[in-house]
Amino acid sequence: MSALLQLTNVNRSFGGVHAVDNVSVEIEEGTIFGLIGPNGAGKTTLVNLVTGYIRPQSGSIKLLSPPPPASEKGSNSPPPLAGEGRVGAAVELARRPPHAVAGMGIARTFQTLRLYRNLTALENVLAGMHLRRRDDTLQQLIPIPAFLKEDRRRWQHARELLARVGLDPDKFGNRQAATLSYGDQRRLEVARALALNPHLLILDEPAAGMNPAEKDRVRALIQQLNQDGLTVLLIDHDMRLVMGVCRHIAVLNFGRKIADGPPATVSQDPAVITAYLGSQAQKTAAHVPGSEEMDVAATSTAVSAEPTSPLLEVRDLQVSYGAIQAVRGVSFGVAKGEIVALIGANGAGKSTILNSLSGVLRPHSGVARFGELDLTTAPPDRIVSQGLIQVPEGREILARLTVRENLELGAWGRSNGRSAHRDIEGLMKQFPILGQRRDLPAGQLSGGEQQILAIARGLLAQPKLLLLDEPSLGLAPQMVDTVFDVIKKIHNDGVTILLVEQNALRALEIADRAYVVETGRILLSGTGAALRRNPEVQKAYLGG
Amino acid sequence: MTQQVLNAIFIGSIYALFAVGYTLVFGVLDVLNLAHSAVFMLGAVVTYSLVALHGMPFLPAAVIAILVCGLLGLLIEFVALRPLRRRNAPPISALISTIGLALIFVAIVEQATSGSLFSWLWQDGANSVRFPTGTVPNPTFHVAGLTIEGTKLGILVISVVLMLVLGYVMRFTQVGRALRAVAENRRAATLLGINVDRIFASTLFVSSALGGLAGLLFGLALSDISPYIGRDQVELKGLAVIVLGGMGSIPGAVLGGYLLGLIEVFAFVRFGSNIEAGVAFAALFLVLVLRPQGLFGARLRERL
Amino acid sequence: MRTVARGIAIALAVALAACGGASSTGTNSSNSYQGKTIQLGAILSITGAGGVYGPSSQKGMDLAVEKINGSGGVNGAKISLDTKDDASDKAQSAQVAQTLIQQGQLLALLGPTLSNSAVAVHPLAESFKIPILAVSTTGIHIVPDCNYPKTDPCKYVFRDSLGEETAIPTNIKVYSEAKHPKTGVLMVANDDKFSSDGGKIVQNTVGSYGIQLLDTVQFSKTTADFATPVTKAVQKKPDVIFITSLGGIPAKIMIEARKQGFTGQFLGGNGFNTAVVSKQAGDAGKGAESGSAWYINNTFASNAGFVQAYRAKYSADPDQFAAQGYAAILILADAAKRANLTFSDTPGDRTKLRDAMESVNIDTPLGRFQFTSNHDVKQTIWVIQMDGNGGFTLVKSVTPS
Amino acid sequence: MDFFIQLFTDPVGFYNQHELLIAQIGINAILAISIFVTFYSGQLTLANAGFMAIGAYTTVIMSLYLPTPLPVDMLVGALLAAAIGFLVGLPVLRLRGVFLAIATIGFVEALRLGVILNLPITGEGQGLKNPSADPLGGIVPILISVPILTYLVWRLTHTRLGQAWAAIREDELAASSNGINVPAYKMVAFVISALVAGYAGALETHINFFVDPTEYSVTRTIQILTFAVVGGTTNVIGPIVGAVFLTALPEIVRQFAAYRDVVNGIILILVIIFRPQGIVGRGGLAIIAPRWWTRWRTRERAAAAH
Repeated sequence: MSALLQLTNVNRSFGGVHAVDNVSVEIEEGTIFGLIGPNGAGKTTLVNLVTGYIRPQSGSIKLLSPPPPASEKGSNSPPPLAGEGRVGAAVELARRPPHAVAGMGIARTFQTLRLYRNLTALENVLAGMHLRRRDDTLQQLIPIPAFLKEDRRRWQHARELLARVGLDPDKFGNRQAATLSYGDQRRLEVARALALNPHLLILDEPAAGMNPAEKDRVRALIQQLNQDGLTVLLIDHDMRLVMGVCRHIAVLNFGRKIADGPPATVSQDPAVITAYLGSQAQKTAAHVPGSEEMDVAATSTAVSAEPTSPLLEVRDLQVSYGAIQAVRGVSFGVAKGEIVALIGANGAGKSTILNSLSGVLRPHSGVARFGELDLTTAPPDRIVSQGLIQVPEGREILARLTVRENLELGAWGRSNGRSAHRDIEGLMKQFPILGQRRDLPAGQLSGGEQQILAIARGLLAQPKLLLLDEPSLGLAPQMVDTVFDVIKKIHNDGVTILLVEQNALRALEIADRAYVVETGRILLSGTGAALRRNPEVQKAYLGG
Repeated sequence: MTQQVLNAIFIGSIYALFAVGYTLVFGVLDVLNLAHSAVFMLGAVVTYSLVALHGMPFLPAAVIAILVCGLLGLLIEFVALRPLRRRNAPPISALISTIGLALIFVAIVEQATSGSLFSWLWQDGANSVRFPTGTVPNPTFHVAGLTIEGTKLGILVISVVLMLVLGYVMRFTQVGRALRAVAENRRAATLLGINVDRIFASTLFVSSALGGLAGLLFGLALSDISPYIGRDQVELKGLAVIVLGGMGSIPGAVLGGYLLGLIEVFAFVRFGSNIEAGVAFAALFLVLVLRPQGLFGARLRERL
Repeated sequence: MRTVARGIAIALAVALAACGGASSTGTNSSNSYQGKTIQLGAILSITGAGGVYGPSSQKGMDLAVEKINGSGGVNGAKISLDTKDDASDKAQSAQVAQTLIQQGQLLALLGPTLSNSAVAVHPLAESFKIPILAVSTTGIHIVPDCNYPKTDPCKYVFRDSLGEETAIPTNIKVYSEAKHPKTGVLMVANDDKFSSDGGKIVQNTVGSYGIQLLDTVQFSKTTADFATPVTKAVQKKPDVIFITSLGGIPAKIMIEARKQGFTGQFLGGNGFNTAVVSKQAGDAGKGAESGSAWYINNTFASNAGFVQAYRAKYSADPDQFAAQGYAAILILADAAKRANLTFSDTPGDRTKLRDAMESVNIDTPLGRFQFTSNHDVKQTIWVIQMDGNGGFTLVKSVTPS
Repeated sequence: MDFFIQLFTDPVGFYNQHELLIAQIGINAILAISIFVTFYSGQLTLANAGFMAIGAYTTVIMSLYLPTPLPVDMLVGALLAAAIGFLVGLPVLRLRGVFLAIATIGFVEALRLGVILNLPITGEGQGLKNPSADPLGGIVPILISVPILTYLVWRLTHTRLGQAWAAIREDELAASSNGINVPAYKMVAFVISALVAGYAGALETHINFFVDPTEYSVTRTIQILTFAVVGGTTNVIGPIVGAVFLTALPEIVRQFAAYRDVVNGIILILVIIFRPQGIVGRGGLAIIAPRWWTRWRTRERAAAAH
């Protein structure tokens, strides 16, 4: 087996951050290559480097003498115009515009769906065929049968592609892409990529936010494509999926490649476990694959430990974005003084739950009350003034305002300016990093500092309940420790906290109780301690 | 030439005053409020009608006019902008709805003649009028061959002071911070408990009040009040100004205003008058092509 | 009591005006048109920038129609006037004209208000062989060469509005014969037809009166502050500043120039002639001279009657455009009276009316009115002067040989 | 009202009396097509009035000074507009959204005030009389052109080119991942739009006798824009309907006499608020709200949530 794509010492940094740090990877012809790593590890950046959306600052990305594209049955359309580069010696991809890279036969899908929403499914696929069809624009202006025949053949082929990814062309072909279900949209994006007739297909989180059934279909599809002779580069969070289908896996963390090899070895690699379960993981790593038999009673008792008179009460909450149902009936509660954690893989719907509590999203149905306040209808400013404060994912600090101004805005709802001022001064003593940088634009703070600023800003609104969304997201381990120390501290100061984390073990450490969320449902619940010992949790993260 | 520089500075301050309101709305709401020029015109017209038709002294008349314009701003928000936001319509449609409002405002004044429906507001139809002489004292000094006019001097002072005040508010007050917060990230602002809709409304109010003020000062100092002063004299130039200064940037709009004043006068003196009119737009074109974030803008934020 | 007085006033006025109108056509008072209607159409700019002029013209016309119908009509026939707004838009102007013409009953058209509409409408009327009488357009290429650059003269296009080609030179002539200015500066808006036409005329005239044109300052009518162009002009220290522009601009220029210490003379064209401009200019405009088609304070019967009737009907002073509109109806009425219309064969009647118009010779508020051989105005030109408080005084009246 | 009454009771008479109106509707329809092409490729450009001017002036100047037959003049006018469109497009098409719109406005005004008003050959402020004008004859080529252009553009949207445009409009990044050369195809759209606008300008001189600068100001472009937005931009019919509707509107609301513009304005607002997707069309204004925008909106839904 010869290598198809070869990355050597590729570097790319944004500002000070090394998004991709001296990475070298080699993808073999005909394999399914997995690229994994926690959020912010630089996976998508790497894909963008390969496909020409971002230019590497150094290093080379070579496409090595591949065979001519596998011509698909039913298609007699000529090879791409840009196809010359394909056969023969290695081609340097770096610094080529995306459409040229596509011309080399490299197709991709996007982490955040990028379909042509207002076009029909078939039109999407046809657009994907762009490079494969002769430019007969002028002929098409005069629609004499001879010319139309070719057009009809194209439509026929588009229908075949839809069928191939498991979309019934008669049922979905003429539906607007935006109206398809989330899973179908993912599938459609694959079909569009296939229309290029590529020999390297890059799938960026094709299964994100899918339910198990859908995921299985995605897995089947990937394997099918691979058998048809397609080389696949698969990026995903879902270990079950990646471990299941990939022959070879590379793991990124903070832009560096920390592991590279067959699934079995990688899943045992301590560095990988650390990266995924958090720095404390080693301690527990010993009894990772459910060495202690977890007794179901433990969890069930934990479940019965639901608060009787909760400060926050959520019952059968359902939220959807258009066609995509992100939260499928979730119930839980938070009692005064607790830290409650929602854990689960990326795209499980945790953040969506928080957003629908803070009034940023409107739930589809269900109950969410905070004291007397009905969160499903109350306007956000009302919710905040009642003391339910969200510290959003990605911090959302106001980059162009100074640290101090960010804090002052944190006290927006408060009438008594003087006391607010005292608190601000207090916080800046409490968190010296903020004190020292008070007059800098918040955008210039490091990720961790921004997170602390965001939390401090939240505290200034005098929260009765603080919603923390992924506070450790994209932070270096030592920074994660600092942030969690801060969280403990403010909890000890008497703030009730609802914490959403993908860094499960860290979250479970400080949480009184926790709920494991998967694909919009609550899978498990129990005390932090109980769940930490629960192998199910490990599986949810590292796959079985 | 010195005289010309004085002229430039004066007209610059009118441009700036007009553009500040323009850019404020763009910065906070992400829409171009094309009714702004109509409000500018009404600022002058309302003051005039209070003074000339209802015999009110200038100052109270001006104050009332400014408030009226502020209220018109609210009208714009509630009629032309909010309904579209509710539907998540793209700003382009807000462009059209504000054009519609501008059309209405201008038509009402243009058609108001003595004995017509709106004669209490305006009686000179499409004609151009001026404040009765002596409405405000206007001493004119001739220093070293230079002509310096009382009113123009006053207007220069007023605009500078106002812009400093606005700058202060934006920078050092909670409301100002909230405005900037909303402009930068509506979601974050919402999570901080800022009522974004209320911020929008107040933005429109302030912006339109400023526009009205600019209008009445224009009418006062240039002895020209007509239904068209907004549309013909300042609308497109205001656009040029906020582009020069970087769209959405208030200091940019101020500097841009004076800069455009200077560019025009310079072009006029140097290349002859018939180039002057085109210059503003040539400048606008070049700035956008070479430096889309504007001459003073920091970083370009993708808009529309 | 007052109403009675007013009633009498109106009656008197109408009587005066009537005999003013009648005196021209004298004897021919057969009632051969009894029961018929003479249908006319007007294309005016009621809305849009032309709204400064259109409404006045309309008022003048309506008044005239009212007066004529009120005093027995034209040989017994009533006049009906169908006025349409063209929104000051060239395209709409032509559309409206076409609609009016094709409806097929109108004998003649009046208007349109703006010069650049006229250049679109007049050739149309010419091609349909329907007489059209311009009532406010003063630019060049209106008559006779409406087909310009083609040379064949238009046969159906007339105008009763004094062209800048006549007004401006007369104005310059009168002033320079009195005051012998040496130098001048021309200030002209370069982005509308009317103004730049005027500019060309000034440039072509000054030479013949030994005035040296120091500079031509062009500006756009969108200029906000005229300080800049005015400074440029004033610094040349001319004896005269010629202003050819529209609407509020002449006044703004005068005010600014006086502020900057200019003490010389302002000369201009029709842009000066409305009370509104004089009012806006205020004392800055005092003494500014222009050649006008009409002078409100003329005491001869046909004008006095008109002014009085107008004041009575609209409780406001008429302006030049009202007078020209009023005159236009008198002219058409007189022509119709002598045209032996059939009221059955419209095309024929249109041509007859046209022929009759060529020989019009009547008293109007504008003075004794005739058409030149090429259908342009032949009337006394009133050189008038702003009086500094919204009115005008007569400097000199020039009657063409 | 009698406007409609006649339209239905006496179509022939209606035609005879409104030929020029119909001709103008035709011109505006062509302009609508021209702006539709750029919209369809997801670009908000407002340079159409400028390209009209180029087409119009070229035609008139040629028929004034050259012996060439009129069709040639018009062709040259349109082609010149396209050529200049290309040159303008080079720097401008890098811009997006409002910025692109404003830059093109700058082009229009700079051309009108900076160039046309200063070239003796354009007759400066006086404008030019078109010696070969023939209003009623002029309507024929217009009435022929409209359906042909409509058909061509309608077909175009279904070709490889058109599908590439649609893709770019919906999502530029995805488009380039499909191998679509985004800048190139944007340019093609811009040039075609310029060509059509130039042709419209050339045609218009034919019915208007006269070209003068005031015809080609931003006001005109904004008018063309409203055709597209009010009509809806999901397919080529939308803008045309908008053009027909808005051009006839002044006639329709004539009975409001003085307050016509007020009525115009109200109608504009009502349409945009109660039918943001325009009179015609399903995808709504999506065509000028590319995906990155809608996504951004949903992120910002908070702002409109209460």
